[in-house]
Amino acid sequence: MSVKESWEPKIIGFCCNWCSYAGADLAGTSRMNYPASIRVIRVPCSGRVNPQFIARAFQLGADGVLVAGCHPGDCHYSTGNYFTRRRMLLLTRFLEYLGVDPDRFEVRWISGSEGQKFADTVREFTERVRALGPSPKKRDAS
Amino acid sequence: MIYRTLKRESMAVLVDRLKEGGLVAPVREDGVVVFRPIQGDREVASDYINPTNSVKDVFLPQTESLFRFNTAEKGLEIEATPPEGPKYVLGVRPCDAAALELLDHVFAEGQYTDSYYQRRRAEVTVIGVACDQVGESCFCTAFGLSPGHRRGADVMMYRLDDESYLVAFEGERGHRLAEEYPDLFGEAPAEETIEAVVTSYQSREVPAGRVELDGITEKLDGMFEHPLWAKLAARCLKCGICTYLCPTCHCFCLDDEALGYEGVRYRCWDSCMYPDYTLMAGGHNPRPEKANRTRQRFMHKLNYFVHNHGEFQCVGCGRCVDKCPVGLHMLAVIYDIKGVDSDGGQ
Amino acid sequence: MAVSNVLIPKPATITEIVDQTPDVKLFRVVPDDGEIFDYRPGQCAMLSVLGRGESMISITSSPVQKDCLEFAVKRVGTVTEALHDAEEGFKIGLRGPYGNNFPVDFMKGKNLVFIGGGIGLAPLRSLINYVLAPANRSDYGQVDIIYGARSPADLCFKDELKEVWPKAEETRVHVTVDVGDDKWQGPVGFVPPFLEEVGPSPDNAVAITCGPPIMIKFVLQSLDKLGFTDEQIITTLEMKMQCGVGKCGRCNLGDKYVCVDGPVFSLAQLKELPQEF
Amino acid sequence: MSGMNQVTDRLRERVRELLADGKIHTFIGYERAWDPYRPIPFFATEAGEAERLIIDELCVPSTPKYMLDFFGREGVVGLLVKGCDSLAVERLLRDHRVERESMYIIGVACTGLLDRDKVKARALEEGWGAVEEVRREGDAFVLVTAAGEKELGPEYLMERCRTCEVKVPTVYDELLGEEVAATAEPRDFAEVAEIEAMTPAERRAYWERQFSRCIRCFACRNVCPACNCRICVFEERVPRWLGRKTDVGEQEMFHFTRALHVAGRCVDCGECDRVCPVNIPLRKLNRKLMKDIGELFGIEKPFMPAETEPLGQFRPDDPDEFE
Repeated sequence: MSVKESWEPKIIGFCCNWCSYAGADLAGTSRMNYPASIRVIRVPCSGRVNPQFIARAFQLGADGVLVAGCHPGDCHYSTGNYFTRRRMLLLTRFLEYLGVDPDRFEVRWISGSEGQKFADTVREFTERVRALGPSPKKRDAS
Repeated sequence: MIYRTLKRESMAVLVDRLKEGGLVAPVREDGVVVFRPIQGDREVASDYINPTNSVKDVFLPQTESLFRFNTAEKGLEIEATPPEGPKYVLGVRPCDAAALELLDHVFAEGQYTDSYYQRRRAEVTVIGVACDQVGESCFCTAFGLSPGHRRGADVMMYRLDDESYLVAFEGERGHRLAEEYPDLFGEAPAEETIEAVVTSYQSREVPAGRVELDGITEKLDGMFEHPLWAKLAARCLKCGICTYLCPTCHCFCLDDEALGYEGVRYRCWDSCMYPDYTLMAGGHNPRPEKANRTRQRFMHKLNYFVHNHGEFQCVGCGRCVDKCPVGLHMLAVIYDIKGVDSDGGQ
Repeated sequence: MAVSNVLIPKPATITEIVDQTPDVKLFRVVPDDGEIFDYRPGQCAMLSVLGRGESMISITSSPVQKDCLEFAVKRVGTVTEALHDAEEGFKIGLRGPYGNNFPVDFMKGKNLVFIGGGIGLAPLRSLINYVLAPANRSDYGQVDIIYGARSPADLCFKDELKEVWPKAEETRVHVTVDVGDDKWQGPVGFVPPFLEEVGPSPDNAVAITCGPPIMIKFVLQSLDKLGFTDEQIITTLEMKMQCGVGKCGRCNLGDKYVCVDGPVFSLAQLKELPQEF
Repeated sequence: MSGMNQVTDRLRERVRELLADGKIHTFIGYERAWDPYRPIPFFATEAGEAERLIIDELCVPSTPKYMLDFFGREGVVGLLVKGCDSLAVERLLRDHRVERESMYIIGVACTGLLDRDKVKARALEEGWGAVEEVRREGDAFVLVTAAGEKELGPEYLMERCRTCEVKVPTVYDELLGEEVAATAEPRDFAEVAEIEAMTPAERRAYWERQFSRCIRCFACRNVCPACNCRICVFEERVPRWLGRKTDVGEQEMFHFTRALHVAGRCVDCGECDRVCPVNIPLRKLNRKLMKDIGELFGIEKPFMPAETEPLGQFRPDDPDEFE
């Protein structure tokens, strides 16, 4: 079996505790099917996602990174995700500027009731990343 | 010592052959000339005064793996990682080549020696190119060197005319190179020609090198507490560019990187200009101020090293002069030391 | 071709861990190849916790003890914390011995005054047990051990302080604490005034001191008052070290490297060096 | 238009007075040093040293960051501040890293600095020898050198000075020199657009080449007025964001993170570019973020003291391209 065939994308998902993580939970409890490629890291708010986290994920060999938070206006802390939105708008462009394929980075607003959206997002994202192939790992250890 | 000639067009052939064994040489890249491994279509630069980084990068790499370890199942396996690197380094200026002999004092002599360094020294052939241009910041002659000096070099090339180089091969590694590629090297020119060419390089004027160093070590013996250090250090940015680019600075730290049970211990450059360089785990720092660290750097080069090894730890390559963003460099400091009363007016 | 490097440690096992104080533990270490290097009192060794780093630690066992090496380690940084978290059987890296040693020949025939503070007793203990060993005891005169810690709980090597050393031939042990507790009945106070109170004679004596920098500073003044000359005072220094073999560059005092030329210096030698420790 | 050297005498006089009166204990300005084309920061601590101070269009290094070296120290530090430097002062003030009262700022109106590398190259080529004085005459610069007076055209102006709108410092205790009108060329981001126009693979290769040259001196961080954290995240031991190992991924991590940490806070002084020993075009990272901040949030000049940090605020109607 070639490397390419045996390879499964590795995706790091930063999910806000109040919406997207609950959405992931719902997807699970509703027995929805989505790829096991995602490793979810729960964060208190999408505003907690420091761009360093994303850089580190790519550095250690993540093939894709997903940031998921509450829909704008629905933040548990009122405004956290508005700040996230600004930051992620910049980050998306900056990653692209540095030569990271924009298809490897994804930001989505997923509420606690959107289990289906979570599952769909992971599925679509995984397929997109799979089409790109493995991301070059940039560090051998932490 | 044997002399040969090398046609300019044969230089490219030589580069191609050395590439196979692993070659590091200066490359022009984004407005700077740096030593880089020569692979693919990377072109060896000519027409430079001195690469920004020094030949130290080959013999004491900025990062070097010492050993791998594995701590699985509560055990411990340690496996040395043999030194990697090129077999040839080309385009080395005489100052850098001489610097290697200063590094030898530290890593290849005395009670403890460093086998990785020694192995590289034994295996890597240093091919120098004598300086056609003398930089404004060059001051090698202050240390008894010159634009045509051969200290530390296995091979030294001098421009003979527009068409060819005069090549001097010295010692085992040098001779081996001459023997390996007999087709590339032509007969030595007449002895008078050799003499004339070499002398013209070795007697070349180096304006900044006129700085007089006699007595500076002795003067510094009494200057440890001098207010000059604080004055000098005020402008320091604590970046350590001076130490990293210096061909003779050799301070390092050890650092572990591990993921799970497996890891590597690296040796990485460190710099006496960094605040945490001497910081101890308990929080005590014997050199807490910029002044302490600046003093350490210049005392080491002009005094301590002289006491321990009988010569200055500087070859006048001029990198710190060119690259310190705030002009806190060897030449400036030498003049400042010479310019003050050794008792600091106290 | 087999490669080796002076900076590569050998695997060793922590065979026993003995709690000394709330932040000091004694580690008994045996190299996995069974070969304990020859060393002299006052020397140090590099201990590695792989993945965390390496630290220079003074050897607290004495060369007369042949079964293992002992290190008393205070929890202060990354590596020492990892050591404290370790259990018996844990594998570490070991290399050494490094540095010079206490001048055991110079001390022969002399009375010895040990002055220690806190974890500073660790390097002194190596020499104390060397001197008190039956084979060497007759080479040395009266032994006075003056030791202090922040509190009774912070006293290292309590067994030896209480049970072993006081019973040794011509040996006196004087212990003080900065602050006592309900059970403490001994002297209370800092080491320097306590030293003056004990008042060892400088005649034909050598004082060996190790402790926190501030204690050393005042101990030196007290020794001066008692009439000790600079040649009669010996101390051992602590510096940040990475290589232990005089190359990495950070532990120097002037042209001397503490890792190879030290850590043991007489006060007379120390006064000749830049005061940067 | 007149050059900054015209205020040299007044500067020396004022610094002499301030030091003699004990109003300040140190004055940070410039002196002409070993390389006269590259004046260096000079720290005068005695009235007599005021004579060594100079100011002209070659005095490029930014001085305000040195204030951090005086953190926690009693007394007032005097500071020579050009327009661009005043933005660095404001940066430190807004980040609460210096107290306004701990500085006595002598501002100087500046009409643009010389690109020292360019000038130097020409001086070496033509053998001008030492430079003693720099004057401004109209749009031209006149260098009084050992080889006589040399005139340099506006093409020798530093890149960043062409678009500078802060010729007069925004903060000072006293101002030397005449007020000058801000006549700036329109700001563009041509150098950023050039990279944006590359293919992803070209961009990747471009930045990898740059970052692989990095020697990890972190001079860019040390000189940056926006990089003023008490403990830099890269000095933290736990968690450890950066190893000591030289590796293109590590260097990228560093430069990526630093650029984002100063996003919206960068004052575009260009000091990072100046100090980098291996010519990594660091300003192109910061300028990319500045360009996007303008385009996305309408904040064209985030470095102006009146602006709130772009990433420290939001508008509910910010663009939303995320589903």
